Amino acid sequence: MDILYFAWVRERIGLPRETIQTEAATVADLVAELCAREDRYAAAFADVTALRVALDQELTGFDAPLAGVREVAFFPPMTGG
Amino acid sequence: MDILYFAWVRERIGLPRETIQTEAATVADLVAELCAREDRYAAAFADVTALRVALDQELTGFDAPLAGVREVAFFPPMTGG
Amino acid sequence: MAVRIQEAAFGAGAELDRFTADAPGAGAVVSFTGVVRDVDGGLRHMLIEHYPGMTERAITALVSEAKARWNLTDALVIHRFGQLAPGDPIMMVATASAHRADAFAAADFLMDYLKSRAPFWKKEVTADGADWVAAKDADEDALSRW
Amino acid sequence: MAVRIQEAAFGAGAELDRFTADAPGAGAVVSFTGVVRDVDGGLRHMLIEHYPGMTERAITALVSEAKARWNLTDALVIHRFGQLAPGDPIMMVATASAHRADAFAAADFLMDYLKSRAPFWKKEVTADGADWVAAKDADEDALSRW
Repeated sequence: MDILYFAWVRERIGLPRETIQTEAATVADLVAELCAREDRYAAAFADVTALRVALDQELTGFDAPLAGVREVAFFPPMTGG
Repeated sequence: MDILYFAWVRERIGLPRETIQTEAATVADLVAELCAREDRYAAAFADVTALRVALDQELTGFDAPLAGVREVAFFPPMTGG
Repeated sequence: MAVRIQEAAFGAGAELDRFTADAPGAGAVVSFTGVVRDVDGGLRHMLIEHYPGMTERAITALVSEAKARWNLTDALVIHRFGQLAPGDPIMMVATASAHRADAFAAADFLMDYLKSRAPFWKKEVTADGADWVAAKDADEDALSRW
Repeated sequence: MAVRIQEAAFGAGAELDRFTADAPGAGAVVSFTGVVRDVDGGLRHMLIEHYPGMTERAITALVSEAKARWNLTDALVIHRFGQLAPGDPIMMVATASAHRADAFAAADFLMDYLKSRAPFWKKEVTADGADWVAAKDADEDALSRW
């Protein structure tokens, strides 16, 4: 599964993208798994209410299931326009 | 007093502007006075609900008094923009 | 703030660029351009009559009201009169603000009032003759939004 | 309908003129231009990061929704990414319609959704350092209008 990070999430974790093997059932499970790996993940995901997540390029919630998903992206609220 | 006509009011009356002497107290009185003069005025003012009037370049109603007014303009509803 | 009533053609893009360059700190610029549409049977040209003097007064008053109601750094109104060809810009409104909501609302307001309160009258000339454009009830009704 | 996500600068006026020329019968063209504002302390430049792929998908979906909700003859969205200087256009939306109300509403809608639903992130670089621009509650709240 490809995991992408943008903006300050990318900066805190220190990379823009990585490919991982995971059995996580939901986004929240994946976040818990990443936070357990290293402090930089725990720092980036400290407050998930300040984050947004997209599965295969569609915005969704942290309770969304990961079955069949190829690309997960984490980022702060968007500030385009 | 200067009387100005625009758009189809101008076309029906046949002139863009004229200067008249009048004792009319209100716009409605002036309209009645003009209508009594010639058919082309009566034709132009046949339905005053289809007309607008400005006194000294400010939109107003047909019951407005003419005291102190220098310029009266009659025209159809505006279609700018 | 500028109000220009002119017979000459203008370029909406060039006006927008100049307006934007002169509005430092604005962040949000909204423009409206009204374009002469063709009509059934083919429009030869459009004639726009106006009331010199009152036109400038009425539009300047509208711009002042827009400035009072919204937080604008600048506003521009250009309106042509005389003979226009299909595809020509008839008029343009531009507003600049630190906030997009203000720029949108002020431009929308100015357009609604320009339609029904600025003394312009349009006449469409086709092969079949010439007709004054009738005012629409919807345009008068739109004013109640403000 | 065109959606362009690009690093290169663009000229809002030239884009508006091209868009208007390609929209015969429209009558009403509304544009919004977002411009890089200076900040206290002096902005060196703005950096805009985006999510290639999702950006185009999200904006194309927004434009499709705008077309479904309003009577549009055309719509254009341009959004830059990369390094921008103060005064540079960041992005632009243009809508064309036979009716000004549709053109205004669709442009306003597209801007509200672009602000909060298109995956762009702005960072301001000054002499003091670099800061990510925080999303505003007001921008999220604006979506409830639609």
